[in-house]
Amino acid sequence: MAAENKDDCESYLHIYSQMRRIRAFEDNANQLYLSGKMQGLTHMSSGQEAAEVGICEALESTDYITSTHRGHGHCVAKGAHFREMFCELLGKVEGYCRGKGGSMHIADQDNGNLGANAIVGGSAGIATGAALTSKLLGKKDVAVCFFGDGALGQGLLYEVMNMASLWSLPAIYVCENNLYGEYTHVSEMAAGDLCARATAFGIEAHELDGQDVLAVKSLADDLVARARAGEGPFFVLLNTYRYHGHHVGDINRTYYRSKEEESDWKDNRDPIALFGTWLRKQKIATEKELEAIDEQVQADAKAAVEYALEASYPDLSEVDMHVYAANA
Amino acid sequence: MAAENKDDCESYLHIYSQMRRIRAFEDNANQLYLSGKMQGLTHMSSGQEAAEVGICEALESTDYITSTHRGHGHCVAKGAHFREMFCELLGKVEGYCRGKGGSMHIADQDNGNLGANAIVGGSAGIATGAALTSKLLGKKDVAVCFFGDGALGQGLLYEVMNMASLWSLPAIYVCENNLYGEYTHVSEMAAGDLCARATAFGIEAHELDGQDVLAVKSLADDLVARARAGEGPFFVLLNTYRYHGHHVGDINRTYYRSKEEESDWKDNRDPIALFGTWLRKQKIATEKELEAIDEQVQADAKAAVEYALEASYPDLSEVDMHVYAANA
Amino acid sequence: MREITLSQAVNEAIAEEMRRDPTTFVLGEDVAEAGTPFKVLSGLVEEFGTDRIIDTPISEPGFTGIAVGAAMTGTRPIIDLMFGDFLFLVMDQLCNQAAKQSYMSGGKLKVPLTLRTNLGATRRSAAQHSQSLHALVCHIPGLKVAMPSSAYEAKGLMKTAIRDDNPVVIIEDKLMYQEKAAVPEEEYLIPFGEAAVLRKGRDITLIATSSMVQVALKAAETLAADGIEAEVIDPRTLVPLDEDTLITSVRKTSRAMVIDEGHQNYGITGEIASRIADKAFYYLDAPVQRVGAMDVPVPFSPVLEDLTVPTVDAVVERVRAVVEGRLHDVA
Amino acid sequence: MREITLSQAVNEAIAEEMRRDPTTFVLGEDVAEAGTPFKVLSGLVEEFGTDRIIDTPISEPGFTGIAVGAAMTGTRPIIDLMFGDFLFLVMDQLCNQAAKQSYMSGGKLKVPLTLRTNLGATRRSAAQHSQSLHALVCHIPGLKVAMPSSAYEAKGLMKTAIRDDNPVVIIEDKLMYQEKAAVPEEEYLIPFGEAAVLRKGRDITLIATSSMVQVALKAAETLAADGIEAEVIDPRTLVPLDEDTLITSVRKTSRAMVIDEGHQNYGITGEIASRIADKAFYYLDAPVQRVGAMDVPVPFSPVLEDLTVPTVDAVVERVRAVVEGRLHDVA
Ligand SMILES: Cc1ncc(C[n+]2csc(CCOP(=O)(O)OP(=O)(O)O)c2C)c(N)n1
Ligand SMILES: Cc1ncc(C[n+]2csc(CCOP(=O)(O)OP(=O)(O)O)c2C)c(N)n1
Ligand SMILES: [Mg+2]
Ligand SMILES: [Mg+2]
Repeated sequence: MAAENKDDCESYLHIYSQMRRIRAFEDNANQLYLSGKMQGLTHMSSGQEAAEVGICEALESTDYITSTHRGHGHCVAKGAHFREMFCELLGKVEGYCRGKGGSMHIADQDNGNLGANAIVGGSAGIATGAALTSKLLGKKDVAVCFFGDGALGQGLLYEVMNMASLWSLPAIYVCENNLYGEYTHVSEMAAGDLCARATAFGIEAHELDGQDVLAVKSLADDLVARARAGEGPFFVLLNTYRYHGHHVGDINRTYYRSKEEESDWKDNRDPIALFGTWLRKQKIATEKELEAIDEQVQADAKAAVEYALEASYPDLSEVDMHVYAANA
Repeated sequence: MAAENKDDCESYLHIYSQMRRIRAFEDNANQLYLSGKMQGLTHMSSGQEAAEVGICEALESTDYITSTHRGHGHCVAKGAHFREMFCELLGKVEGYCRGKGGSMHIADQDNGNLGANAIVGGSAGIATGAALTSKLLGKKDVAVCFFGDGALGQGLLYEVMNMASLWSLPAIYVCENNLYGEYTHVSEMAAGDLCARATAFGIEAHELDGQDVLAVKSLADDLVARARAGEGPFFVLLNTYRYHGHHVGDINRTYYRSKEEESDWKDNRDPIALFGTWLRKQKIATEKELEAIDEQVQADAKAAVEYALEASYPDLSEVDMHVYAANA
Repeated sequence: MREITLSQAVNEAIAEEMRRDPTTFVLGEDVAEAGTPFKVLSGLVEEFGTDRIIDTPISEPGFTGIAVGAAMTGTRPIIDLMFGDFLFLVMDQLCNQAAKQSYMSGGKLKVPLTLRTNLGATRRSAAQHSQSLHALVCHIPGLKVAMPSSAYEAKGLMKTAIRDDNPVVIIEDKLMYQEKAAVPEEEYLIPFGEAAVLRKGRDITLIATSSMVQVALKAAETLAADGIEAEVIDPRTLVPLDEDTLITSVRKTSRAMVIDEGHQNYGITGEIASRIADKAFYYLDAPVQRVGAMDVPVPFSPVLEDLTVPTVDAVVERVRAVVEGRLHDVA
Repeated sequence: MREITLSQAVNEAIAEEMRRDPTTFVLGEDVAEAGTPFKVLSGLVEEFGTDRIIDTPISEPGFTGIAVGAAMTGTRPIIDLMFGDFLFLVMDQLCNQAAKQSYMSGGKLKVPLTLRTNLGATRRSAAQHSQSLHALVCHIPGLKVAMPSSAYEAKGLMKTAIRDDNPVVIIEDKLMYQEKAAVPEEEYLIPFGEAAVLRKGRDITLIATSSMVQVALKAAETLAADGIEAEVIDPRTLVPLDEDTLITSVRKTSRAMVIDEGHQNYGITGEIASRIADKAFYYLDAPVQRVGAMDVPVPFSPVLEDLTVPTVDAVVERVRAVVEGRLHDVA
C-alpha cells in the first residue's frame, strides 16, 4: 500500500500514534501495579495493538464497541483519554466510571465504548444488542464485539451470532486470537476450525495477520462499510499475541509458553515496529518524527499518571449511589 | 437392502414393532389427555418413529441416551415397558419415576435412558457427561443425545460438542429436525447450514432422511461401532416431522403450518407405512403378519393404560422423599 | 368498571407503552404470530409488526444479552421469558450484566429493560416448569422486582416497569392469566415501592405476594366468620419493598404471617419476616409466621403437587393457631 | 498439630479422596498444570494425570452439564468454578438439572457431584469477581451448601462433600487461601448439618458464615474486654442447617446477630434471623440483628469497596448497641 496523499499520511501517523498510546498506557499500568500504587489485577494488551487500532480506526465515535477484561487497548483505540483512564484504574472519581468499574469495567460512554467485561464472552450479547438498536432505530451505527480466543468456549457467542445472522445485524465479531486463555493454549480449548464457528451460522468470516495494522484496517474499512449497508454480520479472526502474562501477576509462565515463543513474537512480529518500519520505508515519517511521537505519548502518559495519582477518590457517600438509574 | 437370514428378519420385525409401539403409545397418551384422564401437557412424537427406533436399535441397553420434552418415543425405543410409562404419565407410584417426573421427565434408568428433559437442550451436557464417564472408566458405552432443531438455539450444545470433540468422547448428537420449535419454523430459528454447526467443532456430521428407518439404523450401527472404537463424537441430522401439534393442546395450527404440508408427510412419508411396504416387498412379512403385530401392540397398550388408570398414586408421604439421595 | 383478564391487562399495558414510545419492543420465543403459548401477546404483531414483536430462536441467554445491549443504546426492550424456570438460564446476563451496568459505569450507562416471566405450580408441569424463583432476582442489587396479583396490578405495574430506566423483572402468576378484575379504561400507573392494603383488619397482618394474595384474601374471609379480622397486604414490588406499610400494619395488629409461593428456605418469607421481627419487635404478640412452598422440587403427580403450595385451609388453620396462642411448645 | 493453609487443606482433601475413589476427578479451567489461578490444586496433575485433572475450555455451563451427566453414570466429579460470580452461568445445569434429578426420578438417579467455588470482596476485583452468592444456591432444594471458615473446616467439609451422593456446592473464602490453621494429619470428616460453637458466651450469640467467622471471633475478643461475652457459632453448612444448635444458644443468650458476606437483602441473614425470631421468640431480649454486605454491586474503588463488607468494628458497635439496649427508637 502506498501513501497517496496528505490525508492518508495523517491517518497513518494517527494509527501509529494510537498504537504507541496503547503500549505506553500498558507500560504505565504495569509500573503502577508493580510499584504497589495500583490495587487489584489488570490485564495488559501489549502486542495486540494492531488488532485494536486497525479495527477502531475504521469506526466513527458513534459506532459501538464492547470490550473484554483485557480492555485498555480497545478503550484507547476508540478514542479515550489517558487521564480518565488512569483515574479509573486507580479508583478515582474522575475516572470514566467514577472509579467504580476499574480496569475490568472501564468504558468510554461518549465514544461508544460500552465497556470492558469481566465475564469472558459476556459482552457478546451487548454488542449484538447495540447492533439491533441500530437496525430498529434506522441508524447506521455498527457494533464491534471484541473477544479473545478463550471466549470461543462460551455458548452465548453462538446464540447471538445466530440471531445476528438471522436478522442481518450490523455486528462485527472480532476474535483476537492471542493463542492463550489464561494458562491454556487455544488448541486445548477449541476443536475444529475457528472461522468455521462463524460460517456455520451463515456469517462471512475472515482470518488475518493481526500484527499487520494496515491489513486489519483495510479489511475493517470494507466490513464496516458493508455492515452499514446492511450486509452484516461479519466475523474476523486476528492472529496476535500478548506480551505480558495473563495479568500483571503472571510472571513465571514457562510452564505454559516458552521464552522463545515470546521473543519470536516480540522481536519479529511486533505490530508497532513493523508499522514503524513501513512508515519509514514509505517515507511517510522519519525515524526522528516517529521518536517525537513516542516521546509525546510517553509524556502524555506520565502526566496523566501523575494527575491520576493525585486525584480524589469518590466521596464515601457514593458507595450506594448509581445502584439504580434515577428515572427521568 | 435384502433380508439375508432369520436373524435379520427378526431384527426387522422388531424394528417394525418398536415403531408401532411408539405410535400406539402416543395415540393412547393423546386419548388420555383428550378424555381428561391425564393432567398436564404432553408432547407426542408420532411421525418421528424411524429416527428414534433407527438410532436406539443400534444401541445396547448399557448404552446411554438422553431425551427431550418429546420423550416417549425415545423411551419406548430404548426398551421401556408400557405399564411403567403410562403409570408415569398418570403420576402413579409404579411409574418409572414414582410419578414424580411425569411425561417431561420420564426415564428408564435400567435401560440407560437418563431421562426426558423439560429444558430445551438441557440434556446435552448430561449425555456428554455420560460419554465422559465411559471414557474415564474405560468402558465401551456410547451416549446418544437426542434433541430437536429448536435446541440448536442453545449455546450449551456448542460448548459440549466442543469438549466432546477435544476429548474424543463416544457421544452421538442426534438432531431430529421436525421443522418446528413450537410454532416457529426452523428457518426462522437457525441461520446457516445445520450440519456445519457440528463440523465447525471438528465433528463428523451426517444428514439423512429421518423417515427411512433402515437408513437411520445402518448409519447408527456404523457410528456406534466407531464411537465405541474411540472415533467419536458424531453428529446426525435426521429430517422428520411431528404429526400432532407441539403439545396435545395445540389444535389450531394452520397459522404456522399448512394442512397440506401435514398431509404430505403423513400420506407420503410415514415411516411406519414406508417400512411396512418394504417388509412386504421383501417378503419378510405379509400384510397379515404386520396386522397381527399391530393388534398385539394395541392390545398391550390398552392393557397398560387400563392398569395405569387403576394403579395407585404415591403415598402422600412421598412428597418430601428423594429430594436428597440417601448416602450409602 | 369493565373487567378484563390478567392476560388482557398485560397485553394492553404493553400495547399502550409501545404506542407511546417507538423505541419499545418485545423479544422472545413465539411472541409474534403465536402471541406466546399463553396467548398473552396475541394481536400485538398485527399492530406493531415483526420488527417490534420479535420471535427469537430458543436462546434465552443470547436474547437476554441482546436486550441488555439494546437497552444500553437507546431502546426499551421487553423480554418475554416463557417460563420462570428459565430464569436460571439468563442469570448471568441479567445479574452480572444488566443489574450492574448503572453502578459499574458510575451512573453513565443504564439498562431500561423489562423482563416478564411467570411463576406458579399446580399446572401438572413438573419440576422444570413450575418454579417460583423470584427470591433469586430479589437478592441482586440493581434489579427491581414486581409481582402483580391481579389484572389491575398487572397493567399498572407493567407500564411502570416499561418506563423505568432500570432492569425490572416482572413475574406473573401463570394460573391467573384468565382471571378477571376491574381495570380502568383510562391510563394509570402503579408506582413501585407502594404496597396495597387490600383488606383492613385488627388481629393479624397477612402479607401475601402474587398467587398467594387470593389465598390470603379467601383465608381472611373464612376467618372473619370466626371473628378473626385479618389485614391483607400485597407488597406489589419486592424490590423496592414498602417496609413502612408492612411495619405500620403489624405494629397495629401485633401478629403477622408472610405467604409466598417460592420455596420457603432462604426465600421471600425469611426476608420479610425478619424485617418485621426486627422493626415491630416490641409490638409482636406471637412469632411472625412464614408460609412458603415446600422445599422440594415440584412433583408431577397431582396428588403430591397440591401439597407443595400453601392453601387457604393451611393459612386459616395457622392463623387460628397464632391468634389462639397454640403455636410452639416453648419449653 | 501442624498448621497448613486453607489452600493446602483443600488440596489435601481432594488428593485423599481421589486416592480413595478412582471414579473421582476434577473438571475446570486451568486446573491441571496451572493448578488454578489461586494455585489451590497445584501438584494434583502430577499425581493424577490429565485424565483426572481435566482442563476445560471456558465453558462453565457446558462443563457443569458434563459433570452432571458424568455423576449420573458412575463417577464423582469435582467442578472447579474459578470465581463464585460464575455461578450465574451454571444455574440452569446446577439447579434445573443436578438439583432435581434425584427427586424427578423418584430416587432412581443421583448426582454425586461437588462444585467448589469461592466468595469474598475487598480484593479490588470489582462487581463481577467479588460476589458472595451462596444465598442463591441455598434456596434450591436438592443442593447442599457448605461454607468452610478455616483450613480445618475446609478439609473436613470437602471430604464429606465429595463422598456425598448429592450435588454439593462448597464455597471457599478466596481471601483466606493463605490463612493457616491446625489440621490433623489423620483423616477426618466434618458431618453436614452440625454447627461449630467456636466460642462460648452468655450475652449474645453471633452466628457467622465463612469469611465472617473471623470477623465475629475478633469482635468477640474486643467485646470480652468490655465484659460482653459473645457466643460465636459457625453453621458450617447452610443446607442442611443445624437449627437446633443456633436456637439452643440464642435461648441461652437471649440475643442474636447473624453476620454474612452475601448481600443482606433476601439473603442468608433473613433466613437465619427469622428462624431464630420464630423459635426463640419468648427468649429474645432484643430484635435479632442482621449484618450482611451492602446491597450494592461491589465497587472497584478501594475506598468504596471496604465499606460494603461487614467489619469487626461495625459488629462490635452493633453488639454494644444491642446489649446496652440502644437500638431502635420504638415509637
Ligand atoms: C465466564 C468466565 N470464565 C472464566 C473467567 C476467568 N478468565 C478471565 S480471562 C480468561 C481467559 C480469557 O481468554 P481469552 O478470551 O483468550 O482472552 P485473553 O485473556 O487471551 O485476552 C479467563 C478464563 C472469566 N473472567 N469469565
Ligand atoms: C430452555 C427452554 N426454552 C423454551 C422452552 C419451551 N419449549 C418447549 S419445547 C420448545 C420447542 C422445542 O423445539 P425442538 O427442539 O425443535 O423440539 P420439538 O418440540 O420440535 O420436538 C420450546 C420452545 C423450554 N422448554 N426450554
Ligand atoms: Mg486469548
Ligand atoms: Mg422441532
